Amino acid sequence: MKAKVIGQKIVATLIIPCAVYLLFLILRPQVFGQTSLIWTLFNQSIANIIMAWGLSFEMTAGNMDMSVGAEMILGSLVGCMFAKTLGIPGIILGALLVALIIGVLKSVLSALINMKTMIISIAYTLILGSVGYLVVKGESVIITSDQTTLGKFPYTLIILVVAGIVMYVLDRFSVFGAHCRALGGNENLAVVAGIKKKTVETKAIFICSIYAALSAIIYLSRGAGTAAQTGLSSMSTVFGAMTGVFIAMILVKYINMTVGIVVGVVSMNIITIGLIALNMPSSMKDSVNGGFLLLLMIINDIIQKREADKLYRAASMTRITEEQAVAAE
Amino acid sequence: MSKVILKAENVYKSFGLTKAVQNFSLEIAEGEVHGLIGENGSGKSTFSSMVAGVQTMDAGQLFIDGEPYAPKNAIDASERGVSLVVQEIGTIGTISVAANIFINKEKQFRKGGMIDYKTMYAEAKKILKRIGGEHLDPAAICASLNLEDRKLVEIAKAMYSNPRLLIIDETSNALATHGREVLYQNIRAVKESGGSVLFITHDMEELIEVCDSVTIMRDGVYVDTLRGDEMVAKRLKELMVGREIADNYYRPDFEPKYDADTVVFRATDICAPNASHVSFELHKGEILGLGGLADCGMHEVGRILFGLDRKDSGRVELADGTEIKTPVQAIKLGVGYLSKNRDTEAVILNYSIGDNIVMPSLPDLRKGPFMPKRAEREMADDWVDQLEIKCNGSKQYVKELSGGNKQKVVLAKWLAKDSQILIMDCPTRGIDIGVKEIIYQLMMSLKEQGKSIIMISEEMPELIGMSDRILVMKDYKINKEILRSPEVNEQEVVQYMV
Amino acid sequence: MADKALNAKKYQKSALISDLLPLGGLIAVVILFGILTKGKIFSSFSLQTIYNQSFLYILGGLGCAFLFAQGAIDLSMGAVIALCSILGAFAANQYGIIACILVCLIVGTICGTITGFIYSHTNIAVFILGLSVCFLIKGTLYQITNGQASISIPYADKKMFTPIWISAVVMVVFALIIYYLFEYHTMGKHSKAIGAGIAAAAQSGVDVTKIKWLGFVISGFTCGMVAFFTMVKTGSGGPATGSNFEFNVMIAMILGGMPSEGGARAKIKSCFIGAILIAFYSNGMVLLGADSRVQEILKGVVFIVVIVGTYRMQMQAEGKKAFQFFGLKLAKKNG
Amino acid sequence: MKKLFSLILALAMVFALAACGSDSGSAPAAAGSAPAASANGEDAAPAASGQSFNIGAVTTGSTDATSKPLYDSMEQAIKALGCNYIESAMEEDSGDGVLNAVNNLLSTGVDGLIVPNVASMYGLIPTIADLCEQNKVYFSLFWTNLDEGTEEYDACMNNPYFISTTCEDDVYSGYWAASVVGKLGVEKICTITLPDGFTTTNMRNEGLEKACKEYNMTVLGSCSDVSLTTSSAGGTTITEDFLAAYPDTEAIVVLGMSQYVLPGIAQALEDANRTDIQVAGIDFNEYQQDYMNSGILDGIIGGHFAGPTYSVILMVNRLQGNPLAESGVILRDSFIELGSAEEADEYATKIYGNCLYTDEQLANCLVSNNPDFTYDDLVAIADAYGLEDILSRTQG
Repeated sequence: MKAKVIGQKIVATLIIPCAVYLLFLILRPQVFGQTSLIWTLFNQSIANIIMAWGLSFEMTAGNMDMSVGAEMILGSLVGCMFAKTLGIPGIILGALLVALIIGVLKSVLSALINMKTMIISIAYTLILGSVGYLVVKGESVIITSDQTTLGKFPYTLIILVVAGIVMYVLDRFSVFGAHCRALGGNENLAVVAGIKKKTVETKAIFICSIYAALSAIIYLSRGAGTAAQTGLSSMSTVFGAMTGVFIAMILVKYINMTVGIVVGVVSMNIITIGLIALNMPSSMKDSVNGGFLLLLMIINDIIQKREADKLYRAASMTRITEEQAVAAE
Repeated sequence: MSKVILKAENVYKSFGLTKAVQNFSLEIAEGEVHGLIGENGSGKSTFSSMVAGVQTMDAGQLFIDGEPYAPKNAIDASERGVSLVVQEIGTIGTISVAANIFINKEKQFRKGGMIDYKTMYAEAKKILKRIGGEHLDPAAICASLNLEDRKLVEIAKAMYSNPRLLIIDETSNALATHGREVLYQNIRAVKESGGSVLFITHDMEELIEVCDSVTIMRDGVYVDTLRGDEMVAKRLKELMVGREIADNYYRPDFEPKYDADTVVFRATDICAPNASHVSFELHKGEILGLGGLADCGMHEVGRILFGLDRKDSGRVELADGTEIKTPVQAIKLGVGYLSKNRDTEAVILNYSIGDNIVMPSLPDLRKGPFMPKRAEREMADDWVDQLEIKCNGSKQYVKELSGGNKQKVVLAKWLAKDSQILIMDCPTRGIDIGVKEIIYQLMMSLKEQGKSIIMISEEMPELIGMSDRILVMKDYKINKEILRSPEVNEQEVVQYMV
Repeated sequence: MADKALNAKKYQKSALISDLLPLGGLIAVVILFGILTKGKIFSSFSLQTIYNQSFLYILGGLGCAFLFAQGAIDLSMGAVIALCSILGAFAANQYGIIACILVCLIVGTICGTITGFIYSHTNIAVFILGLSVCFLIKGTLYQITNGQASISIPYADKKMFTPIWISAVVMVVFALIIYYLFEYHTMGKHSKAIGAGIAAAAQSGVDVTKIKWLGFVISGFTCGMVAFFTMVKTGSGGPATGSNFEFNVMIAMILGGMPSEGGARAKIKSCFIGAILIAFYSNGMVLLGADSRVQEILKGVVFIVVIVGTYRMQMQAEGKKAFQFFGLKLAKKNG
Repeated sequence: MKKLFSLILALAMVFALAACGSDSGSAPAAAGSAPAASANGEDAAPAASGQSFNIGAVTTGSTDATSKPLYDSMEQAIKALGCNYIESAMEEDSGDGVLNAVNNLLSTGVDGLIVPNVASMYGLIPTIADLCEQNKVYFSLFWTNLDEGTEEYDACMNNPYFISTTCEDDVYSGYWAASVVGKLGVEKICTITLPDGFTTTNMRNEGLEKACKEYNMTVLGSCSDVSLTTSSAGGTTITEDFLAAYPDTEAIVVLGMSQYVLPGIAQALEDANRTDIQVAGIDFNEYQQDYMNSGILDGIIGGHFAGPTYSVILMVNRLQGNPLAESGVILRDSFIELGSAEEADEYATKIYGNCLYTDEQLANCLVSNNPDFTYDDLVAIADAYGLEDILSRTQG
């Protein structure tokens, strides 16, 4: 039994990324054959993976926060301003400072409002986007290349691994993670069992802000610069991370969220590179991701319907067998 | 006298206007399995949920082992040794069996900040074995288990903190024979370990067999407590209903009176998980009673008749042969359905009384393309007066009404629609005596108008008192058909149920 | 009896508040900016600008009123509007303006029907479904325009539709139709019933699948109309047309008093009040010369304050505790 | 309930009537008309030169190195010529956004209007022309090319309130940028371009092809995905993808948006130690001199900031009653070319952040101050514009 389960887990993990990779390998062997591409893929996915890890707690508990993209960009802007005087520590300090302030504000507000967080987060996006613009007066700000070491090899891996382990522990082994899943599964039962919804939500918001700060540091260091994204344009950054979480949620029966998110984000980035290699306009990646997600959800829905059907048939069978037993006496 | 575990003193609780529990006191001693019985809506579930910390009391005092006890949630309750098993699904589908058992109690497995799943699963396996659910895998996701196994998980959750007071709230009817055996075995285990059990049910035989003593409640008020051999079914029933089974309370006549040769509704060979080859015919102007123990499958048959649930085979059709497949079609064809869970299915709480009443009849009110609001308001006010629904006008929200008035709104809905066939599932469940009488008189007037009613009920007096014909169901089959006659009494009917 | 009357009065009060607060908000904003801009905001030209800016959001709000009443939101509106505008622009250039109108409406309705079919026949969450449809359409837009950022429509045709009275008539007619369907037809009542309690609605004659499906079809049709009128206004259609339209409509509806889970208190007038309120606000801010970024921050803050305000007042009226902050109760339970 | 809704409908009708009241061209002084002097029509007596006019400008909202100097020099010119500057930024980068900003400015009662070209703007020009004509407001465009025979061209040319449009020879800028790397003997290049479909994008691509033929270069791949080209992290991603997909590429030509992507490109090339790859770009940014000095950047063309300033000069002259040209004009606005590190340093130190023309140089472009100033003098000033010209005038 054990081997079969592990086998199922491995297949579920690797099926999506490998299928996509193979597809592009066939189409562009010389591009997808080289091993350095794996490295590029890894570098490009880090920022999104970390943001998606931060988002996963809120989304498992049933809330969708669209303003994390704007929060991350604000973190990178403030980090950039601090970097001018304090260097690299300035980047870290700036990003974390933003994370704390926004985290506190959001959790206080979430206690005051019990409305679908998705709608309120649109207002947050508007505010954070414009605050970012006013912080740097709209200029695009850069950091000197020696300040971008955090975006380079050893550090990105360290940040990713540490963030991954912390997320894995919080998700699988912490009481907080169990409470998020309980709230997401059936909110009334969880509350009746004594789980404090607001406390769990506040922790989820803080963790999300901290992870957004980490992803801001990497976003800034990789690009050696950043620019304010006003209005609702920062939503496109958060959608990329969210799609990763959606994919992970569908695979959660087979693999844990931490690995599921890596699978989701990396698969999407493979598609982006593939499209550029095929010299197709890379705006196609939106429709490929959208169609991909829609397909996954429809398949998932069909599977669930079939399982419900199986349970229904099993119940009928037990009734029929019981009947025969009574008839036999 | 052995030490008192639970002591409740003049407990009060009301939801808006309905006074669910009034001045109720109770004592349960060590090692005692104390029953709590009463008709639906007598306040027994409300009282038990207050003791288990699911709801807060308006007034009154609770004591556990002598100390004051006011739980805010299930965790406070289980710390004081009180655990609860409810009738509906109490487990969360998306998480594992072990996670459900130890929900909000995961701290104890924390080693160095990390939950140690190995010990957690081992502990879950242990408790599952102890309560008789060893075939369950602690790591399995609850949604993949069938209903009975999920209930065993709940029992394991309750038994884990080896409770001083185990509360079982009408759980038995969700369990089949094997599950019920496991439940009784655990009740005995709690009893031997010096704990106590509060066993809530409305199934007479089970109560007499399992409990040492029983308290009877009626409309939120304490009636009496019987111990040992005083507990006799007939006596219990009288105390429960609170009056001798008065004759005029139900139908005055004693012969079946219906138009035997015109069939208005026919169900042939219905098969489903809890219905096996159910067939019957409903005649014009007939009240057909469908009786049996709670889990005999009659509720599920009622839903299938209305097209709410799917069925393996069989056919539900009107006299002229048109088959009923969906509720929308059924309503159009003049079939109405009163669900047994009133607040979630029969009526829309956050919606005005008027809108609820006119909802099914909207298509009929239309004059050409236009649907005058005046007509709607008139229909609503007209039925509010006819049924004397106590409210401040048809604009008021249904959630502010008492249980009886809510049921009147549901009835008004189908009367306004002038449905010819009404499927009533526990029509007088959780309703005070005054309104019950009105509902019975209403059923009689519908019968005179030539409408036909299928009444599904778990209360013997109601079935015998009102139906022209009673179909007794047992283990998902129609076991016996009893025609209305003066000699019919409860013992005779019950023997076909058990 | 007294207790019952008091209880009923509470719910009456909270219903009244949720009904009149948004209108009060609108009047307050109108007066505030009237004073601040010393009447400049009431000049015929700025009123015309306010009309132009709120017209599209009123249309959009009317279109997705049924979805809002059901507690759902169509996140694919922006992309559908862009698609309609591009195909409409092609039709306008080839076959003239009438063909453009037809193409916009037909394409919008088709998108609405497909999304509605998926929404009503599966239990996929409406947010995720909307997002993925939005991405699916957005990605293909550049292909359809084979690289063009915008396709302009013949100016002569466009000119025919620019006079204000045409759009005013269309708005009023569309508002009357939607008002009829919402208040005097089963479609509206059944949508509100689904929002208030879907299980109970199904048992009292509401064909849930059909109503959910129709909600998206009407929203799709409206996207077609909005796409056409945006093209008439800006003279061209393209991938950027209608971007973020659905979020602005959502903000307008919530500010206009539409409850976020739909239900009985869903009203048509919320789209009028919300859209006009936002138009007055943004036009007034420009007249005061406020920097557009400050405008956006204030818009977000005002939105949150209004939400907290209405929620808190409703709780107050219903005598419940409003604040639950880390378990300690900020507002004492009154009454 | 019905009463409330009929109130709403009445409100909507009142709007429509009030709005179309002004639409039918009746006297602009509708009830409570804008206090500020609404533009006096053609026939009004030429206002005394002392009277100050309001000139409104629609800004793109971002103040990076390409837009900031442009708006600063426009503001300086308006103030130098004694008028007040009113700014309204467009919320979204779409036709709707521009139209809202234009409407807002018109409702504040401006006398002149200066509007940039934006993504899906081309269908909008006739609408703006109409709006300005109705409100008797002079208007100019910048970054906008009007070709003969298009609707935009006719809408502007026979509109009495159209002052001027300035546009750059983007074919030249594309050609210049590509030839920077062409001169260094490069054969295989990748390009990053503005979003597809703009006329500017098409013109710059045309220039690129011309240069490619001349230096027989081939374009391996290109990227114009807006979600990547508007952030430096996006620049890094695009460069890494190019290096992965086309390892043999020798140069990257950025035909626009370099103020966003350049830092990312530089960073990615440094990380992949492929600094052998040449980079050339269009549109200035704040840090180009560092990249030029460090050898990553080989040439950048941009700095087309003076266009609106010329339009302001023409507009104020017209407002003061002595128009330089009878009808609308199309003015060529040239680039500043920075081919070497020294030139970039000079630009950074001497020009960036301070004015292109001194106040008196601007003042004597007004006929009211300098009677024999003609349109040809203005064209001469425009053609002379360049690095040496600015240095000689401002530093000399």
